[in-house]
Amino acid sequence: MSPGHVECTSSELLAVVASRELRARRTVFAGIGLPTLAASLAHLTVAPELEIVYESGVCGAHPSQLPETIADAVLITGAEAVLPMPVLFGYVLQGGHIDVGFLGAAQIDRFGNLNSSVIGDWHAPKVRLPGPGGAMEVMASAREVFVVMRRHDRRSFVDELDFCTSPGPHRALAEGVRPLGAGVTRVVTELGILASSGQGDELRLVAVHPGVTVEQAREATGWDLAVAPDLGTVQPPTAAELRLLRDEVDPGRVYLR
Amino acid sequence: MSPGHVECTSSELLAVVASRELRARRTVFAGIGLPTLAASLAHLTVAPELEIVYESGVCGAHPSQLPETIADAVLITGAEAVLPMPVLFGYVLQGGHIDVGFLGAAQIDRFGNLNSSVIGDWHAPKVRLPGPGGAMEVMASAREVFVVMRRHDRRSFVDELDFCTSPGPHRALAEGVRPLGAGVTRVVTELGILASSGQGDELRLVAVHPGVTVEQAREATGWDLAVAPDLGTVQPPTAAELRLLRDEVDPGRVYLR
Amino acid sequence: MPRSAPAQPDKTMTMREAIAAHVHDGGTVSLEGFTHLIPTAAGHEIIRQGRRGLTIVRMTADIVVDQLLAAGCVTKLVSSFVGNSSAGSLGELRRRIESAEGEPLEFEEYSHYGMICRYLAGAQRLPFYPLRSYAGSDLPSVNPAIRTVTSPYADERVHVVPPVNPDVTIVHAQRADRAGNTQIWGLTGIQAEAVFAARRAVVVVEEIVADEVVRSDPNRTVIPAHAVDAVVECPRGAHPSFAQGYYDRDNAFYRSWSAISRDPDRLQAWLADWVHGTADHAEYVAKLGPEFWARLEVGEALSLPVNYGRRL
Amino acid sequence: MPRSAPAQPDKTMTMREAIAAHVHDGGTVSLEGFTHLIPTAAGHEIIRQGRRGLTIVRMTADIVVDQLLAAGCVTKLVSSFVGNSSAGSLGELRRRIESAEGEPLEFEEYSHYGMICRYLAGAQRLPFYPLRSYAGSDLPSVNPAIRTVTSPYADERVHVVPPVNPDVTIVHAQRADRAGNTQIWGLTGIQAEAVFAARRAVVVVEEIVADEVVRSDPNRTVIPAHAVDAVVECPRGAHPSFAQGYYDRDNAFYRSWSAISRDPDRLQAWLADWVHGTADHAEYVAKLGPEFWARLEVGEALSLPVNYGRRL
Repeated sequence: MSPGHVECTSSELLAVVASRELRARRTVFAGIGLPTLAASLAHLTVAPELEIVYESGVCGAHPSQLPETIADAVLITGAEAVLPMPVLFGYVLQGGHIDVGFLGAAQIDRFGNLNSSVIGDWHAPKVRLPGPGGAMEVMASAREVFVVMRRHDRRSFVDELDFCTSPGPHRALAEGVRPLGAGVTRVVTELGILASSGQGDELRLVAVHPGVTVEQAREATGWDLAVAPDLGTVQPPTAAELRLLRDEVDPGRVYLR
Repeated sequence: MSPGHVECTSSELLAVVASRELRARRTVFAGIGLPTLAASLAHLTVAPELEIVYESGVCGAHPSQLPETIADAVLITGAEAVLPMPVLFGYVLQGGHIDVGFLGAAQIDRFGNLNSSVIGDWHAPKVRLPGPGGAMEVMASAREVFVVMRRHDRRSFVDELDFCTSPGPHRALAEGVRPLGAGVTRVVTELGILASSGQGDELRLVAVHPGVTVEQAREATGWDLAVAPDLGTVQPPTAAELRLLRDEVDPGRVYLR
Repeated sequence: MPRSAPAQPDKTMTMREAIAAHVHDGGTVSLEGFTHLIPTAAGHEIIRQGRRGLTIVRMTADIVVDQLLAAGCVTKLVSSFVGNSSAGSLGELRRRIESAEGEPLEFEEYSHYGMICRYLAGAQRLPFYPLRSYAGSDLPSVNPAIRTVTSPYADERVHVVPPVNPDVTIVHAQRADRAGNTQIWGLTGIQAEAVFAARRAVVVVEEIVADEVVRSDPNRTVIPAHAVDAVVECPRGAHPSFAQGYYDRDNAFYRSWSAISRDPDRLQAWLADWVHGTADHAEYVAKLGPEFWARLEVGEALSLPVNYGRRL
Repeated sequence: MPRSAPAQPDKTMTMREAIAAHVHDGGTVSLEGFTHLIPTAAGHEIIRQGRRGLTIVRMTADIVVDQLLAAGCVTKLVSSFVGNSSAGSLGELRRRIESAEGEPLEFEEYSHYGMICRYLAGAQRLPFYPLRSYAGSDLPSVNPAIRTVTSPYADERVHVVPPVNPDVTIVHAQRADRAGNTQIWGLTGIQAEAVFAARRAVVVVEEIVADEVVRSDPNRTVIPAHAVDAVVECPRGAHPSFAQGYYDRDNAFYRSWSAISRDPDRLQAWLADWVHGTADHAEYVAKLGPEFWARLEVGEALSLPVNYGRRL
C-alpha cells in the first residue's frame, strides 16, 4: 500500500482512473453513470475546461441534482444549450467537435470493435440487446473512444464478436472508409487499463491495478492479450480524488454504490 | 365598359387578376410587392385559408404595417412561426408544402423557363442580374408557379433565354428528373393571362384584358404565341376587389403606386 | 394590413377522433419523442381501438412500443434502440424477437443517426441521405436498406439510408394553438423532422393555448400549422415520460416495467387494467390519482423574455 | 453536483483583435445573416485591416460585399444572390463582373438552397449534399462543382453540391455569454450551419450577457460555446441591416447605396469617410449620431416566458 491510499469501491476506482485519462480534453460525449462521474471529476482535477455533451442534445448542463438519465429534466433547466437531434448528431458529433466519447458494450474485441446488438445470431438471437443507439456515431466521429467495463471476463472480452455493431477504424478502413477518430484508445476495467495508440493497432494491456497480475488479465481476456513492454501499475485513487468524487460529484451516492 | 367597372392602376389590375388565380389554395410562397398584395387580397376573397410563407422563414405573419422586405421586422413580431433556413427550404419548400410560388424574372420563354442571372454571356455579361436566390427551388418544388410581369414585351418574353436560371419541368424531364411541381402555370401581364396546364406544354394566351387584341399580345411576345381556342376576356377588377385592396390590404399605398 | 392574416383553421379534435381518422390497420406510424414527450396516450388509444398490422417507426423503442407489441397491434418495428431506457428490458419485445413462439416481428435496425437521417430524407423529399456511420459494421449485412454511394468529388464512398415517409406521425408537445402551430422546449428531439416526413401529422399537447401565446414567441414554434392535420389536447399524455415544465419523469414506473413485462400474464393484466380498463387518458390520469401526480409536480424556472420589437 | 459545471472559458475580445487573429490574407471567409443581423461591422474591420485575396462566401451578397470588393479585399465570391436587396444594384460588383477593366473577380454561383446545402454538408462533414434543384438549369454548365449522384434505391439521379468549410465564419447575433453560447431570435437564417462548417468562428453580438440570462432559456441558444472561438461585443454592428428587438433596418441607406456605388469615386469617398475614417465601429456609430439612431429605435414586444421547471 502506497502512502495516501484509501479504500474505495469498484465504481470509485473506475471513475477515478477514467477521469485521469481525460487530461486537457475539451469535450466529452458521455452517458449517465460512470462516464458522467469520470467527466465531472476530471473537470475538477485534470480538465478544467471539460464540457459534457449528452446524446439528448444538452450542452453545458448545470444540474441541481445528479441526473438519472441523459435526458433528465434537471440537465435541461439552467443548461447553456439544448440542441435539436440533427444538430447534435450531425453538426456536433459527425462534425468532429467531440474529443472523447464514452461507450459501453456487451462485447469488445482486440481492435475495440463493439457489440451492443445481440448475443447469438442476429436473425434468431439468444439475447436481444438494446442495439446501436448512437454508439456507432460516437465510434465513427469522436476523436477517441473510452470504454469503461465493470466486468473484465471472457464473455465480454471476446476473440470474435457475435455481431459488430460499432466498428473501430480497423474495420472501416478495410471497407475503404477512413473515419475521423482513432476508435477505442482506452479500456478501463476492474483489472487495469488496455490502450491502443490509434487507427488499426490492437489493444494492449498498459497497466494493472495494484495486486493484479498480467496472467489474471490475460486469463480474463478472450484473445491473446498483448502486454506493453513498459507495463505500469495504476496509481490507486488518492484521498483528494475520492474526496472530490464523494463530496462534490456524487454526495447523494446515486452512482457510487 | 362593363357595369361596375372602376378605373385602376396597372399594379391594382395585376394584383387583382393574380389574386383570383389563388382560389382555394392553402399555401403560397411570395415575395414582397405584387405577390404579397395578390395573396393578401385572395385571403380576403377567394382563398380564406391561404397562408403566405416568406423566403426568410416567416409563416403566418400578422404584420402591423405593410412589410418593406421579405425579412421586415414587422413580419417577425407576432408571427406564428419563424423557421430556420434549412427547415424552410428543405422541409417546407422541397418537402412539398407549397401550393403556389410567385416568381419574377428578367426573361421568360414559352415553357416558363426563367432567367434571373445575366443578360448576355454568363462569363462576360452585359448585365449581371441578382441571380437565382431561391427561385430555382420554388420552380422545382412548388406545385405551381405564378409569374407576374409588369412589362409584356419582346425583351422579357423571349424565344431563347440568354441563360436558364430556373428551369421548368420540361427542361428537368429532358435530363431525366421529374420535379414535384408543374412549373409556371400562370403568367399575369399588362396585356392578359398566359397559362400552361402542367408539365411540359407551352404557355398559351388564355385571356386578354378588355381592349387588348390578340395581335397586340402576339406582337409583344418573342415567340410564336399560341392562343387558346376559348380565349376569354379578363373581368376587370370589381369595385369590391379594389375597395378591399385599397382600404384593407394597402391603405398606405406602399405598393399601389 | 390588419386583415391580411390567415383565418386560423381549427384542427382540434379528441384523441379518439384523431386516432380513428389518421391511424389505419396496416399503416406506418411514427411515434417520436426522445425520452422527453413520448406520445404514450396516443399509443394507448391505438391499443383501445384495436389497430392491427402496424409498422411502428420509433428511434427509442421503449415502454409504449412494448405495450403496442403486447396488444397485438404491430407486425414490424423500425428502430435504433430497443430497451427500457437504462432501467431494464422490454419483456414483450424480447419474447417476440428471441423466441420462435408467437407472432413473428419484423425488425429493421438502424443507428440513432441512421434513423435521424431517414427522417431528414423524408422531410426533404430526398431519395437518400448520406452519413458517416456504418462502414465496417455488420448492420448493413442484416439491413439491405443501408447502402453506399460514391462521392462525385473524390474517390470516396459514404453510406446512405432511404427516406422514411410514415402514413402518420404522432408527437407530443407542451402546447399548440388550434391550427397546429406547435411549441416545444427542453429536448426537441426529432419531432419536427418526423412530422414533416409524414403524410399526416397528429400533435398531442399538454394544452391548447390562445393564438397570442404562440405568437408572442414565433421562434419557439418547432412545427408550423401547415404541417399539422390534427391537434389533440391531452394533459399528462406523455406519462411515464415527462413534459419539461409540466411534470417530471415517473422513474419508478420505468423501473417496474421490467418485472411487469417479463411475465406475459402480468403484462396483459396491466393492459386490461390501465388501457382497456380506461375509456380515455383522462380516466387513466384520474385512476393514478392526485397524490400520485403530486409526486411528479415541478416548480417554476421561467425563461427571461426577449424583445421582438415593435415599429414605432 | 454543484461544482461539476464547466468553467466558462472567456473568449471575449475586441473586433480588432478578432479580425487580426482569425481573418488572414487569402483565406475563405463566410459572412452570414439573411437580411437580418448582417455582420457589417466585421466587414468594415476587415477593410480597415487591409486584408487581401479573400474568398467571400455569402448567400446574399449585398452592401457589405460591395464594400469589401471596392476596398480591394476580395478575389473570389461564392453566392446565390448578388443584389442590393430589393433596393437596387451593387455598383462595384457589377463593374467587377460586367467589365473587363479592373481586377477580375472569380464568381461561383449557386441557388439559395444550394448554398444552404453546402453549409449543411460542411457542418456535417459530408462529402456532398443532395438537393432537388438544378435539373435543367444552365447553372451546372458554368459551375462544375454542381454534380449528380445516382440513387442506390431507384434509377434516379439527384444533384449534389460539395461542402464548404470556411477558414472562418463571422456572424452577428443579439447576445452571447462570454464563452460563446449565442442566442438569436427573429430570423435565424443559416448562421448555425455556417459556424459549424467553419474551422474558426467569430460571433459578434449586440451585447454580452450574464451566464444566467443565456441559461434561463437554453433552447434559444442557436450556437453552443464549443463551436465558437471569439466573442465580440459590438452594439449596432449589423447596421444598415437590423437586429430584431434592438434596432430597425436603415431602408434609406439601402436605397442610397445604388447611387453611391454607381460612381467609383463616390464609393471610395464613402469608404474613406465611414470606414477608414473611423477607428472602429463605436466611432462609426457616434458619427451617425443619436438623432439618426433614434429613428431606428424599436418598441417593446416581449415574449411570454415558458417554464423549464425545477425539481421539488
